[in-house]
Amino acid sequence: MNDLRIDVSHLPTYAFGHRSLMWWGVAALMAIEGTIFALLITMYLYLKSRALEWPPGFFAPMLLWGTVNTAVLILSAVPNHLAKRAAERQDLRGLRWWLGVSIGVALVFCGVRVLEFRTLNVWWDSNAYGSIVWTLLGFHTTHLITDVIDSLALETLLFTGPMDESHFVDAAENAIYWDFVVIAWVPLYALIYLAPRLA
Amino acid sequence: MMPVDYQSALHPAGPQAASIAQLWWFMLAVCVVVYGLVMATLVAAVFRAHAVRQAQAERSLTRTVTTATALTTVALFGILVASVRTGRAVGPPDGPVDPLGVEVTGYQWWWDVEYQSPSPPNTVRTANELHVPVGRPVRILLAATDVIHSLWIPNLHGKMDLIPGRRTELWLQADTPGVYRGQCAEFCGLQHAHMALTVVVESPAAFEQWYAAQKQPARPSSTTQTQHGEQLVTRGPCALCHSVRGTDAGGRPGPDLTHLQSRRTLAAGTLPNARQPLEIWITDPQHVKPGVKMPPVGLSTEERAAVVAYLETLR
Amino acid sequence: MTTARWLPVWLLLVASVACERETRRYRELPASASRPGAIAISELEPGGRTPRTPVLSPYQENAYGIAEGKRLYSAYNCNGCHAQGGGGIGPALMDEKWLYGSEPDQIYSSIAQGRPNGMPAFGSRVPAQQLWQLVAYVQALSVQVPRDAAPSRSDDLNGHAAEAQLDIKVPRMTGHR
Amino acid sequence: MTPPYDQSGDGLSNAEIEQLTDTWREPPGLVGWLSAVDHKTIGLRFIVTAFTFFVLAGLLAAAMRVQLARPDNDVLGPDLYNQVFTIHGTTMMFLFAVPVVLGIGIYFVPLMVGARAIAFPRLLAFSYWMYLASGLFLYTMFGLNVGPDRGWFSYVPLAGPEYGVGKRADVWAQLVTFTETSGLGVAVCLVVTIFKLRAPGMSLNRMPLFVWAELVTAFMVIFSMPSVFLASGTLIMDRLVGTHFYNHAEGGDPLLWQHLFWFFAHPEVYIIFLPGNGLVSTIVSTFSGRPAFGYTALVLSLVSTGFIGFGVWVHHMFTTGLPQFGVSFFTAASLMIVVPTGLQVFCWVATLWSGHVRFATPMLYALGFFQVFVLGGLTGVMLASVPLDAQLHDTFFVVAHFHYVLIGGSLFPLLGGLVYWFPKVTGRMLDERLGRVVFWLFVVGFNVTFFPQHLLGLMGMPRRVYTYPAEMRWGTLNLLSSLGAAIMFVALSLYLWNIVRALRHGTPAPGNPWQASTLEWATTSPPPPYNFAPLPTVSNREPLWSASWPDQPIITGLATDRREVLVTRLMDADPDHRREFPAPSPWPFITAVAATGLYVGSIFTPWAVLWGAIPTTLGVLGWVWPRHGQRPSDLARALGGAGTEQRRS
Repeated sequence: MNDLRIDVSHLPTYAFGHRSLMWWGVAALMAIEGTIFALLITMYLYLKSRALEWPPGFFAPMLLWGTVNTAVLILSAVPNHLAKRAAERQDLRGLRWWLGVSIGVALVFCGVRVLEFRTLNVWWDSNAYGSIVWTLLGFHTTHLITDVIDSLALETLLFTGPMDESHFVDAAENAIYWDFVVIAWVPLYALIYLAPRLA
Repeated sequence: MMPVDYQSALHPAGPQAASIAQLWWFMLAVCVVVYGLVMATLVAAVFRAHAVRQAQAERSLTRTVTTATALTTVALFGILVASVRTGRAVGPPDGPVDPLGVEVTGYQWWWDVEYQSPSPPNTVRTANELHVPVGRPVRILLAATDVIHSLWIPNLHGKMDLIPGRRTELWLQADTPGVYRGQCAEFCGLQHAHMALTVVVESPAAFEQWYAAQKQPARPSSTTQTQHGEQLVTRGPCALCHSVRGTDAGGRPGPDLTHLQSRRTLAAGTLPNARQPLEIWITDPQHVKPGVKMPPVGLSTEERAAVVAYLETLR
Repeated sequence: MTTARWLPVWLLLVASVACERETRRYRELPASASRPGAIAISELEPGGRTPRTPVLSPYQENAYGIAEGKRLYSAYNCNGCHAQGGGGIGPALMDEKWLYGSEPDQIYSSIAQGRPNGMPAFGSRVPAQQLWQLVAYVQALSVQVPRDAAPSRSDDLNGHAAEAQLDIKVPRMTGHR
Repeated sequence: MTPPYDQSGDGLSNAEIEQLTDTWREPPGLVGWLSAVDHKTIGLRFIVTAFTFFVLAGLLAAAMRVQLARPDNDVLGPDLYNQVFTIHGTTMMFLFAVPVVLGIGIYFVPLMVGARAIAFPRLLAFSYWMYLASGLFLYTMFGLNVGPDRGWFSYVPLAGPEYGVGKRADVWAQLVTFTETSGLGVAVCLVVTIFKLRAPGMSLNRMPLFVWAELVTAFMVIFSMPSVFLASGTLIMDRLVGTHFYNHAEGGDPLLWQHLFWFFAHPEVYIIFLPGNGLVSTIVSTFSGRPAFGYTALVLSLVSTGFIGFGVWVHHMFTTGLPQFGVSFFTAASLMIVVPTGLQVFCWVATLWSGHVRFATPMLYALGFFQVFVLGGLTGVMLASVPLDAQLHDTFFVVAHFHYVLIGGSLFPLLGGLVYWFPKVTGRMLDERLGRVVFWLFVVGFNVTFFPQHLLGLMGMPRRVYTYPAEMRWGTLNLLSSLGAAIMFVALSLYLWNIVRALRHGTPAPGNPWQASTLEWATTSPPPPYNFAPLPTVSNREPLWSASWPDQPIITGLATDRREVLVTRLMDADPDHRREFPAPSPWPFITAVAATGLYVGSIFTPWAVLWGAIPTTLGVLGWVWPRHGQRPSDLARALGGAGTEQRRS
């Protein structure tokens, strides 16, 4: 029979950052996705190393839309960051606003992404080069769309409820995931648009 | 009849296979000793009357475990050195050599063997049988056009894959005359199990004799029956896939039949090469080797007899 | 529960289809794969048209048979004249135009008996089973076989999309050097 | 030793206990069954499903042994044989070995770390349904004669668009995508549970070794499975939409497939046997009545194995003609990984040496593990050598090797572990006498089956041949091997019988039947839905063995009227905050059904990916969308009403 007690009823019911479960869940997800991106990049370089000319038989992708889009994506980090801050301040109005802006920017990005596919100058079934660039671009686009849907759902929730403080945590994690999508794009941009020109 | 162990890694017939076998016995010795020690200690540990635990005992255990780990590392290093040295020994020779150049191409499910020669007319093409002179290094260029195969002649060397779109090579040498057997070692589909080749290691003289014979085109057939057979083979279905040098039959998808009778087996080591198996094979290849690319061609009895009679003249 | 009652029926259906698609039919020469009898080379007959009885192509729903046909198509050098179905010396096989009919038995006799202006007769050299496999592949080239039995792209240089995708026509891009 | 907190929940009133039970109980009925999220329910489902597939794959193995029992046999034709050996390997690797070790982790990790529940329970449920769907999918297709027949490694071009005729190779590829989705989900749950839900006081250096093993395993899953995910995805694309990743003529490369596949498939071997090592540590320590010798060394071995495991994949490609220097590096790495494994073995032997060994059935399986696994490890050393591998690669020697490693390293500990934890899960004991008989039958049958295969390999018998000519003189050893398989078959049947019988009339289990030291024995058997009435705390590695255990502090103040768990800090596991966990929900099941439609459809048309994505997305939204009546929060009130009702009754 023991009478030693540790009473935890005073502890908070949510926490931000690495203290929260959600942060670790997102971190694990990013580890998985990051590994896939890394492997895709490796595949690209592997195929490149086996080719005599690169890109084989095609012009390199046109720079314009890809570059524009990179700029848009990097810009999107700003409203995204502000949204994260608002979430951590638990400032609902601010969060609603900045998350909305982020979604807007993301949608612009997705629109331009369509043009990007047009400027690749190659089809996925033309040769291995076409296959890998389409896959790289397509896989990244999938992440964009997923995160946009996620953000839209969250935004709706912010207006309709039911919600509690823990949803601010979710919003913060959502922002972190968007940062991941942005950061992941930089090497992909270099690979898709610049590597063929260096070769 | 072929000798016992004519497809065995433990009965080397050449320097490469020999040094690998040597490495095997070395590693086996090391591993048996290690296994014995571990098992003995385990049994002792389990059945020994256990002592009361005290810090002193723990410390001595720590020392023992550390030593064991250190010894393991040393042993592994020894194995690494031995392995790398063997690897060098069985690789391409460093010094200048005059190798016999053979190009082996894997198909589903047979081997195309082509002896390269500086003068094209001297090029010899056969199938599922590799002849090597004793004591001369052989450089085998490996290629595949359909799927991945792997050439493995355990008595002479380890295996090397044949990969579409890549060139690989295998250097080997045979010192003991005899007949050995090789087999495809990479799963390649329905008849992976029946994709063998015969390796004949013979004296240089015998080899030259065989080579000269192989260079010859097929003799024109004499009797009416064999002439009928020749008609069927060279103008009929067979010629679409098989070639018989010196006739119109120039098909490439199947094995070259010019000197069929000089070979020991049929259908890539599936059947011994004799009249009855040959008849069975021609009649219903899909029964003998299900899925093989050779179709039943629906010959009448006398047609088949004629074809077999003709094929038997291809020596 | 009605769905549950129909489940076995449905499964049997799928099973029969799947088995037909996937069976490796190398052992038997299918009964229907015999040589069709005298086949009119032209539709013009004395005394008006008699309704033609369609002959089933034994391999047109069998992935293995079609794939074998594809192999023979290049092994027997059909691509020498017809290319990968796009045509060249010989007519294209991928389009809708058929000079001698698109019915399986018509294709069969085109290969077996040959046609004027260069198409040789293979009937005496290619066994019936392989002829039917070639027929099935020619049908595949013009997308007359079930998509899940049609072969996909080959492991070689191919400008054309995989047979299975022939009906998704992707516009080529202006990027080729 | 009886559990220190009995059902009356010293520190919790009966009313609170009832409320806890009511809060954490799975909902009733079919919908409730589909909505289950309790890690014990799901973990058990994983284990039972995995063993069902184990039995199926075992029957396929038996069929192969019948076919190979004598030369020129024709019980199975080449077409069927190729499907059988492919599905045997695929099932054992993807549908048994990995799911079962993860399943054991799902069930026991939360109990061993003293947590209320597992993290992300709905993700866990989803992972199970995906896993189940994948297995049903494979065997349905097999029944329809669309069983994969290209080997569990599915090498291109044999499995590529031109030579992989029909849909069989696609079935394999999508099966892999399925199971990887499931495995990755479980891995995330395990990592987060181990990092954030440990009982106060259980700092990382006090975690049970089994938990460490599951942690390393989960991380290996996270970093290796994306590789095969990508491989199967690109294979499907090559076959379905005509990409050229593996078409050498258009710049692709068949070897790229082998790199991607083995970069996953070698780590998978460690994924499979590291939890086995964790089990051995647990069993050896328990039955020697002392803490495992060299805790730190064992943990470091697990971790370094995890790292080195990613650096050895090329030793599956030694015969592809890669540059000599490169392959020497991989020889070195493959030999290096023997060091941590060896160290573990030495530590276990030292534990036995300095302990007092009790020969219960689990201990017998641990000893069997040594006999088998060490031998497999040594043949592994041989295969690490490039020239020797050139002879042994793709022969029956390799078949023998990896069955010694995998059955020895994973199945023996698993069979022991099931006996060990059976009382915990069911509250009943297995028959000890029958258990011993089964063990001896199994260990004999195993060695008779697989030892001769070493010799067959050296005598030149390649793998994956559906038959062999009589003149090769491989008949006798093959017959012997088949006889051994029959013995194993009998042994495993008796093992199952023992379980079935014990479920009915096994003797009730005492609280801690093996006098174990870990937390899962600190609650009742079977554990209540909430695992521990008041959450425990720990102050050392062997809580139940420490003299101070009875007056170890307990946790109070967690809500009993809703699913509230205690989240602790990563390193020292200090209480951090309370988190409300999601209730049971049918949405993970619905999502899994939608995703199944996507995967299966994408075998036939690329559009299935698009049309399947829509219901899947809706499913996920339904799954994450908060329900009304969660804990009323100041914020919710501030927002005017939204979500202020009390939780539904």
